[in-house]
Amino acid sequence: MKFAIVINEGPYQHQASDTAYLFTKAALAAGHEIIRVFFYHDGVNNGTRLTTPPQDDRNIVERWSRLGDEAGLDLVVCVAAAQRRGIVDADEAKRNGKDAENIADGFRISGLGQLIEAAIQADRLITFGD
Amino acid sequence: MKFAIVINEGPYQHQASDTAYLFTKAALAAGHEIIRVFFYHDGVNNGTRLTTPPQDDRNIVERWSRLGDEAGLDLVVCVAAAQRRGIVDADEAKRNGKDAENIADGFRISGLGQLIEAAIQADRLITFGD
Amino acid sequence: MSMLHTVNKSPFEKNSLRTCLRLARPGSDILLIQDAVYAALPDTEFAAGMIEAARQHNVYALEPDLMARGLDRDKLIEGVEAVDYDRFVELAATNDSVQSWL
Amino acid sequence: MSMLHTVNKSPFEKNSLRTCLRLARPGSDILLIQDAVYAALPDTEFAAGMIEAARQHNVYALEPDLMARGLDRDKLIEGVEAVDYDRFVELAATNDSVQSWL
Amino acid sequence: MGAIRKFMYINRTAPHGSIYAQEGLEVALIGAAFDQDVSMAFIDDGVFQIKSGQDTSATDMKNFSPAWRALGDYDITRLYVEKESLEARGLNVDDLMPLTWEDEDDDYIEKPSIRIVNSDELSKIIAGQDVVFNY
Amino acid sequence: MGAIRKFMYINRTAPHGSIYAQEGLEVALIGAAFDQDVSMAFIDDGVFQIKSGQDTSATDMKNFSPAWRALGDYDITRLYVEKESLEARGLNVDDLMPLTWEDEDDDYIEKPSIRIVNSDELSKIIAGQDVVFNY
Repeated sequence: MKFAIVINEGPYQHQASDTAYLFTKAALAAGHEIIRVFFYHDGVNNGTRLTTPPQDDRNIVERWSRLGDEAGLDLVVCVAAAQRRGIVDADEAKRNGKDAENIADGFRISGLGQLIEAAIQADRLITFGD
Repeated sequence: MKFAIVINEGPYQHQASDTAYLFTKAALAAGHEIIRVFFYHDGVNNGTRLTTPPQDDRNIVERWSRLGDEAGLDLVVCVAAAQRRGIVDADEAKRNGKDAENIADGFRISGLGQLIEAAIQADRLITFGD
Repeated sequence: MSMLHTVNKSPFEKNSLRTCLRLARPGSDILLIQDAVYAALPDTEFAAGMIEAARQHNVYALEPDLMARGLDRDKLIEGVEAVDYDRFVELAATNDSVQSWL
Repeated sequence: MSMLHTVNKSPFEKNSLRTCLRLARPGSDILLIQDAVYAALPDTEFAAGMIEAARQHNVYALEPDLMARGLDRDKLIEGVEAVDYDRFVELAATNDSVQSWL
Repeated sequence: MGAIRKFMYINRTAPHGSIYAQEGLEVALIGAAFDQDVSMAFIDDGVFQIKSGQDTSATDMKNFSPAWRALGDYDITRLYVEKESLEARGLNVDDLMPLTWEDEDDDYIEKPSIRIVNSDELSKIIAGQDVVFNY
Repeated sequence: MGAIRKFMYINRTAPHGSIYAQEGLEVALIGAAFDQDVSMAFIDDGVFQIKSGQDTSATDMKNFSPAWRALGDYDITRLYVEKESLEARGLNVDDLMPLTWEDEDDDYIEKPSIRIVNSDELSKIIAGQDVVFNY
């Protein structure tokens, strides 16, 4: 079965990203397909590569990057939400005149249409938020 | 009178930073001193220079940078909270092996002791959060 | 010692205001900001509690937040006073400390 | 059409679970996750509502979240079943859609 | 998956205190281009999202509330407002923005988009959705 | 400002669902070095912060709850727990971690840090603080 996952809160502040990650892993293990993980609202903050959590804690961003790589996940950060919060890839940096970018491995920035498309194509859409 | 301000949520997602800003401006206008604005929890996300909010909306980060410059505010981002969320200055980038930094003008990264010190030195500490 | 209590959550959604009213000493200054200004609406399921609160305390509501939410400063629960940011600062200065019920 | 309802907020803090119970059709699957697992505690001020909910619906609580909060899966309100993430996925798959009460 | 799906935006948060209402409306306006069967529900403090007379000028925040009036043009014409939520907040339909749509099959007559429904009616409508979004 | 000030950490949020409890405890542990007159209050879902038996291993989240036991060593020895909050959640003091401190003025006897107080007592204690932090 095809799942789409929506994450609406940033790493660490709320449990949303943690629960979504464990759900995603369990769904993959059960043989389901995750057609997209869409990061909206503060959820876009899961997509920065500049975090350095304490060594005895989980690394939420790297965990998504790694699972994305292993399972071929489409990790999409909403561009409008990302602009408000400062999540930037090379293209966005150029377009908005920023001197740095911070997107993490395996994440891409795209529009809200990607959320709607996922909701149309997936058998189930499930939201993790605050 | 000496005020210390604490901001616990990031820009846009919650009204905390907006209310804190208007309070700070009003306090300065009334002749009070703001000895420190301390950004904790997701509040550290107020300190990234990579945001590009819509043109018809307020620019929360730039607004703090500008007021900080005009009023000589001490805008302090908690280092432990910042590491979890990816707010980085040049020193932090070097220390943690990051290839980019994103701290906004007028903000500095420091320890939690700065919060306690502000609470001791200020006549009033006021917290804005979710 | 006197304390300014600020509350920023709608009483219909979260327990913050209820807890504030349980733990604020009689005669306290209580300022409703952000989504807590909805508590100043009359005729709600929370109105009886607010009418009582306005008798026991000095209850204020931040006018810019009332306006943002389409609430009329002249149609609030009796005893709730609309104030601006200058007054917010004054309340924080005249009380000995500030407690934020989030 | 059937719907899985997830709830992630403590019923002592926020109205999410109350609203879920008002709007879920009888016989729904309701899964408590994150801070909502506190709703499965017996002898609370919310327990009567949960006992009734467990009669009308199939109520589950996510075991990793119970454990994180020090709640014993064998001491939950009668009718609330502790489940793991595999079962969470199965509930999402067997229902036609998923509604998150935040 | 060529069939049209029933999308519902379930709005439960108050506006301005957090951004969910504003960014949720942005999803609905973008989503309208995808020709699905779209409706909205306003529950709990979500009913405040369409309270009339919102003026954010003194907060320096963006006033997105006029965008609600565009919904009719985007063919989002069914806005279900839970009666119990309105009543608990001392509101009635006259306190809400007069949101309307033009019915092109009925001589472009302007019709109200807001439909007051009770909990039982709303629970049935929600149960019939294919996809729900929460803001 | 050389006088010792009365600091209170007011804890009202449940642990794990959000980070406030964890990062709040970090403030208290750092703040202990500043030799102020420190106490804590546990109100509403904050009482769950010191619930015994927390085990986050199956969530992959950091289990910070053992750090509560360090408070006594940091001279944070007055933990006020609101009786009404405990009762509403079906808990009593035996459900909480047995947090203690060693009284160096009393032959290092181990004494309980947790003090159950009712709302009225707690409201007076809160009103007497110079600075309050909220987590």
